[in-house]
Amino acid sequence: MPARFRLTQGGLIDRSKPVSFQFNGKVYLGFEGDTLASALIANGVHLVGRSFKYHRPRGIMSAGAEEANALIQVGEGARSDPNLRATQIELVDGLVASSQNCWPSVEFDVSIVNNFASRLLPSGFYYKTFMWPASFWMTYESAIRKAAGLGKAPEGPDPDSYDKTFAHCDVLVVGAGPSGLTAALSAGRAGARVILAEQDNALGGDLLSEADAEIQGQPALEWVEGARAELEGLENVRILTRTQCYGYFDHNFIGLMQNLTDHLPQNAKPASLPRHRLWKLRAKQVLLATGAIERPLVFSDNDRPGIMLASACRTYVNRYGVKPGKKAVIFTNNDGAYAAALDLHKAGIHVAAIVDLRSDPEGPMTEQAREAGLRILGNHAVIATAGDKRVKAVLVAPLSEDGEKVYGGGEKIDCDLVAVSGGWNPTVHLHSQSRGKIVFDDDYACFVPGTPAQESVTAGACSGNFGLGACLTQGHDAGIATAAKTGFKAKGRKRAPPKAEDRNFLPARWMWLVPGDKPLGHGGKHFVDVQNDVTAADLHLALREGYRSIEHVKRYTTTGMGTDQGKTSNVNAIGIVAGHFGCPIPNVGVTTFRPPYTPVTFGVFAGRDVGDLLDPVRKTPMHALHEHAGAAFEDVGQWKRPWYFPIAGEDMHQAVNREVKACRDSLGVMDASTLGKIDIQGKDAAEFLNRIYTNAWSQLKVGACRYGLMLGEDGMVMDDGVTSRLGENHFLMTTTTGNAAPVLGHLEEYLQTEWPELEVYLTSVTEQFATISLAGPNARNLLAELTDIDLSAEAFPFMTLREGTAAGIPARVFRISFTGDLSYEINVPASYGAALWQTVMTAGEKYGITPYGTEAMHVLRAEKGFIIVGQETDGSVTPFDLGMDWIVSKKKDFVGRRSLFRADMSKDDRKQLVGLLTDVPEQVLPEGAQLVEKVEDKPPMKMLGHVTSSYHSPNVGRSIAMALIKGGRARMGSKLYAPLADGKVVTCTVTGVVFYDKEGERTRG
Amino acid sequence: MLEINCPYCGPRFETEFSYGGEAHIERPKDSENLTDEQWGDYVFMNSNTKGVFLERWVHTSGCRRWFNVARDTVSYQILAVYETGAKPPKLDLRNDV
Amino acid sequence: MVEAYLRQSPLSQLALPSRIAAEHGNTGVTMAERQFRRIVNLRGNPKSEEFTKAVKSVLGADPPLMPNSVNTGKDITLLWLGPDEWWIITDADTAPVADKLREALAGQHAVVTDVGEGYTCIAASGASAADTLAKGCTLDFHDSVFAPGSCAQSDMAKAVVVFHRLEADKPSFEIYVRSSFAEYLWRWIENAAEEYGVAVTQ
Amino acid sequence: MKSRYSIFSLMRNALSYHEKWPEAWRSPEPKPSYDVIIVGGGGHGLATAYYLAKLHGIHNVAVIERGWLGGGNTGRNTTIVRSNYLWDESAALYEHALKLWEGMSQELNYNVMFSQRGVMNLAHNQHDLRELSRRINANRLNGVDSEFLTPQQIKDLVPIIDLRGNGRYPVLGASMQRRGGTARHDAVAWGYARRADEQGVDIIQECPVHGFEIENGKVVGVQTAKGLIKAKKVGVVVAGHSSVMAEMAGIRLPLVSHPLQALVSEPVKPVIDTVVMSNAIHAYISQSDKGELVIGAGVDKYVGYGQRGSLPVTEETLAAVCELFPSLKRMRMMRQWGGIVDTCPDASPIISKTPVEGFFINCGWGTGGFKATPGSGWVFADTIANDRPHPLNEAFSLERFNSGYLVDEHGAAAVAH
Repeated sequence: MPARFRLTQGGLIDRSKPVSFQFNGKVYLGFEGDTLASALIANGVHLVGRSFKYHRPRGIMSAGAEEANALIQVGEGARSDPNLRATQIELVDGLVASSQNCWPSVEFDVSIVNNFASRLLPSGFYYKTFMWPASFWMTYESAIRKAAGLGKAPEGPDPDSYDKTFAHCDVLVVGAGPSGLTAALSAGRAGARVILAEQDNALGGDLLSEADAEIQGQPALEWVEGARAELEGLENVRILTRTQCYGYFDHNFIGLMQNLTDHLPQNAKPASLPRHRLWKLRAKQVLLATGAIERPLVFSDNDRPGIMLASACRTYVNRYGVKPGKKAVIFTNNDGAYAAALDLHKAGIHVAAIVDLRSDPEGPMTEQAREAGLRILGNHAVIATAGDKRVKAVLVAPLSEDGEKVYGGGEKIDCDLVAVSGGWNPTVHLHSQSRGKIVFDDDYACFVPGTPAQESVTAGACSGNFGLGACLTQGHDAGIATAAKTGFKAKGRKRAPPKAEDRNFLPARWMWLVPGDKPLGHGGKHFVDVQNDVTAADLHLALREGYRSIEHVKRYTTTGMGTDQGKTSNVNAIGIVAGHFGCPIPNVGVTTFRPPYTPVTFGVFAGRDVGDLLDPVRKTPMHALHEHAGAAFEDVGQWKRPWYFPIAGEDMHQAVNREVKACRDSLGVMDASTLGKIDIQGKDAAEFLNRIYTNAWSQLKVGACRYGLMLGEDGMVMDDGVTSRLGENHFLMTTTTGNAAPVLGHLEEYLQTEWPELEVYLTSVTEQFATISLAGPNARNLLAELTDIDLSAEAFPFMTLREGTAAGIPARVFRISFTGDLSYEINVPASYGAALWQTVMTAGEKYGITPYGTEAMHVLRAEKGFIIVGQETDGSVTPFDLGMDWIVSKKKDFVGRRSLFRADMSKDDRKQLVGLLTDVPEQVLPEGAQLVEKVEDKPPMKMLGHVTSSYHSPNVGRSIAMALIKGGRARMGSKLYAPLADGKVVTCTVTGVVFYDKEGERTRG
Repeated sequence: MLEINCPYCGPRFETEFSYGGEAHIERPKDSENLTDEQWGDYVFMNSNTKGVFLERWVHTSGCRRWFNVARDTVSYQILAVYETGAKPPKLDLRNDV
Repeated sequence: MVEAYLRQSPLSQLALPSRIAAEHGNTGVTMAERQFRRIVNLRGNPKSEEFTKAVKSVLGADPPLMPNSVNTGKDITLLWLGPDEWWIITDADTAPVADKLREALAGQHAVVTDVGEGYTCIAASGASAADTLAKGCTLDFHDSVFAPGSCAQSDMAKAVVVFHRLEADKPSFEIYVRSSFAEYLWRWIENAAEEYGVAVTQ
Repeated sequence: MKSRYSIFSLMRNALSYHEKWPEAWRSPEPKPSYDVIIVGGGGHGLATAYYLAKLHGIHNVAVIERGWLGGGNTGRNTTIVRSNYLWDESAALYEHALKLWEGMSQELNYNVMFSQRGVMNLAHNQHDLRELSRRINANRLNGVDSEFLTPQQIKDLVPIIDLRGNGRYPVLGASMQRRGGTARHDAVAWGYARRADEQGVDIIQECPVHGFEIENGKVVGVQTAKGLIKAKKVGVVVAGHSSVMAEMAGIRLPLVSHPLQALVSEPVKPVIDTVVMSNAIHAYISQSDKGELVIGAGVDKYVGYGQRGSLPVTEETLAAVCELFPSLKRMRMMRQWGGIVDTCPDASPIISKTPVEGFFINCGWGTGGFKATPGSGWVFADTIANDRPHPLNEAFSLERFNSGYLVDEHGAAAVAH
């Protein structure tokens, strides 16, 4: 059986498709085409929520995106959505919805006490109290936090997926109302690439709420249907419904959120279809046809359930075929609301009275209402309303001349519906976001778009053009104009825009604050922002206390800061402030419109860039083999590098010790493919390196390698690595893994912008080669079996390279070492990396070849006192601080050189790199431990520096560490102390940084 | 999301580019003879203009070329794009603050 | 001696061949890896006739001078990458081409570098190929803007890539990506194509 | 002193329908001259004026604001307060600020809602952990509370966090400063304004500055929309526009102004009680008392004076948030905005005398200005009053960019090897 308040006929709902849903635990029936709001109204449910602060009963005030009251929690558990607007929730079978911010129930909410205590809770009350005793704030606060908030956040990871896409078009039309449709049609016909975005699930805009509008002599919706059909026929036009254009950014870049599955029952959602899609759109031209939003009147106790916008009443009757009430009072200041009165009347709803602020109501609709015999009370105001969970009656009284006060006790009129209209506000949000100015229109008493700041135009009600005929024409012309701007001239004979009757809601009497029977704030609440419970009295209080700027008023009272961002309250607030100052509205100014127009899901911004797609995982050609070998991996930038290779039952410490010893005793092998490689060619290549590196390169022989240090212009160490001379004009630079891209960028920058005269070309060849590093006394023996290169110390000395084959693969072999042992780095074409690795592993078995990871490499290089950029350096360290004066050429300029000779660079209290040996050899200093000369019994203590690297070294047979210490080199042999978090203090002695094979025979041998 | 007209590849989105800060700051040839102040000015100081600003960009994800852009740092409107080393085009360089 | 069959492509771990469906009805996107493309990176000054002549003499095709354009010669494709940078792509061994070029360009400020080992190529085609790529790339893939037979360097998701749109009856793109990003990018594109239906092909 | 705020004054005023509340501050016309003019009516400027009067007996002070009080970064930041900085100089300055925060509501008799819910910095890899340990130890020995949290301890404090980070950004640990937290940003400006006004300070809003009067190397006045106002000393503290103001006095600064983006979700019941920061994936999140999730994003890379952020930054930040808190994917962004931050090459502020006598500058706070508000005002007032830097801000001189003694708070770049 149909719901009690469903009209027997009419509306755009599909009465053949009943939909069952739950609200606050009760099961109800609606129809396909309903919103949650219309279905609730059809079932006589008007109390749907509680307000933010006073927990006053709240109903449904609108039928669209502007809804500030009816915020609903939809769904359960991980698929629960808070704060959805009942007016925009498409009814879907099995929908589970509930009221928010009330306990134990929306019918009986204990926090209603806030309402009775409201005298104590004016705007900003919390700034004035909760300060004693100081320590109690956190206690007060936790109570406040529990009381605040509206809905509940979902519980558990969101199972749904989200999508985003870039898009491009010639003309974006926002809004598919009358002007949007004619705009899309004329731009589309001209051949421009058009995207038409509509937040609703259907095209037509306000026409969907009109009972008897006509276009071209036919019913408006039939015309809309024709328009839709034609647009869908144009392959250059794309229609996006359920798509909210939420943000207008620089350079005509637009953000839109499309809802793809929320309107489908859970079991009918295609698995492969994302829930929401973010459109990141670049439009050559933007055509805003976003319409207008009706403005409520601010009168005493104007927040009760059953008090709604007049236009919303029309929507519920005409579009959804429901009765918003049985007995209605219309309260208006303009002619437009009479249309609502007539529609309600036609729908069989008793219109008890039309209370009109205008002294002698007139206008086309007013006349029709008179003819219909409706009771019109001119120069009257609603001065109070009654009813707790639903409005029961209103008190009306005549107004004084100036409209400042009312006469007499007033007449009580029973009703369960109050349809309110205070005029219309064009939806200028997007225009304003695009930095277009907005100006105040005195006739319509609203803000309208001024000159656009970007390639955009506005049309229809959005531009302050309220007549249907005018909207159609303006859209039609704007469509032609914008298409032409993008190079698409209208073809064939000029078409006339569709014709329709032209009327707007004038005449009107503008009144921002309707007087009550008591002085403002003395009982009765004139709500401006119904969601945040901000009243006109609150605004006056803010102004009285000196918060004069409209931004101060907004922030102090929180008006317009709810989930609706003031769509129905901001202009009223501005009007009331202007009234208080007695100044024109433009002098008050407007608060900024910020994105989003309506709230946008977090998930849609992430799209598919979550989980393992959040960030690329870069893998070397040998990665799969390392995984197979059970390697533990470390993230280095985006790369996964083997950290260590544990064998059965080993912990990290044991594995690393084993790897480190193997490299000294026999043979270790590591995947060094991630090191950056830059191919440098051209006749000025050597000179280029001279300017980039701190040391000199001209004399380097072909076939030789050299270690280089690179500084930023601020003199701080930026990167290091070995560069080899492959030919007279040909070098191969290696960089650290993390800095490969930044270094290439650095080189290109100087080459192109500072030294264009140098004939040099740079090419990244990082991934052209797989690099396998052999380290240990048996490195030569193994490699000898695999290569045709003469490996004898004489033929192939340390710091040189040779070309030949390895395991039959063309290879470039470098005799360089980061471990301080006999070592070769073999570069082969990347696709052969895995094969070579396997060959090496097999051939190396006899030497107990041991793959080692980054951790072992760290220990090995630390034994030798080699630095790691980013560990021994942190952007504040110079070569001198590292004791690497030997690598800084005195003879030439290079990037960063001058900075090394600034006043503070030579100070001897700078932090210098030193070695540390703990007094207890087994004790390993924690990396990051801070060192002091004197341990105080409690902080603060004067720190000298920190431990940059620290390991147990099985080869040295004790712990070793490096540290940056103020004046460190002058402290050799002296004792330092590391007071740790657990209270223990580690004592250590300052030493040099080389702990193993100080003469370096092993490397050269 | 700005649209920048790479002089070599054509109009592309901001995310393909990297920013290089103020343009036309030449690296001193004779840094030897500069005072700490002069050198510090070169390395750190910046006119950070509000209004039309001449700045450097590089098409990182494209042709990897550096070039210069004249951009209003308030409206973000791009007034001109020109090659590295070229003189800035004639523009009204008043900082309309 | 390590045999050529031991070569591994960056996507070998995805075992794509095993996923090739004999019959992939009306899928919006088909994907494949084009393994082991030979790529030579060429740098030089196109304003120098000496340079362009030398290139033409070796490749039988001019280096394309129009931004984002492609020239083709016998078994050879040249992509414009920048005002002084091109890619020479072949399926044959590049060594000869590269060496011939080096020879022909000797003495000029021009550079020839093998880079093919550092990349692989992902082919994506089908009615929804453009919509799929648009999800991860800011370029406008509309025929009127990114016409068949043109190329562009850009970002795809979080990888830097080179797009080459082939001359073909249905939208067909080849996407060159650095080897280490290949697995990530393949999975990204496949995931993006899911709603249109996606299949692996030869 | 003017009427004191308290629960009793609230009740008293309730009886008179709150019609008797006095102005929180006057809106006077400027006098012809002042001992000190502070340019910039944000938290830092108002605090400076307050401390000049309160601690240094200089009451003939004007604060000149181009727009409305707190309209710049004071009202646009994500309100995080902490002092766990790496270098001794920074730690000392921010810790001084934190101590002032701890008594601010009472000092100002204005509830700034300073809430010490703790600030957490996450570590996602070995390098992060190393840096974390270095920082925690440095903080500890500097007397700044700081401790290491294990993943389990993090989970206990923030149950909705996903420690696995899907393997890409696992949460390996965190540093925690329990005394850190959040505050109500507007209230800070309003509270200082009210007290400064009470001390005789003139607060002049809607009064843009057009230039400075400088006679033989010494500042003597400020040219404003309301005419020339004489001044013995001028302190400029106008985050975002510092370079523009300094240029009017012929001073060059090492600053780059970037739009810094922030956003809030719709309000929901409490789900996250601590401040969680992850530098690795550029996301800072906390929940306001109103229930909104307050999220700090990154800066746009280019110079920008538009108070708006770009979409790519929003995408990156919210992807990171969804990664760390998968249950928040269905939450919705309600409002986003940008503030203009002027950043220094070493990510540390400049609180300094300048080559122009009597002209002082306080800028370069980058993304860290709000937390420093009271400390910044305190040392700036001291510096202006005594014509020399206080020991706490000696290291933050303009001179350091010549001599090279930077206080580099960027910390190490990503580890290389």
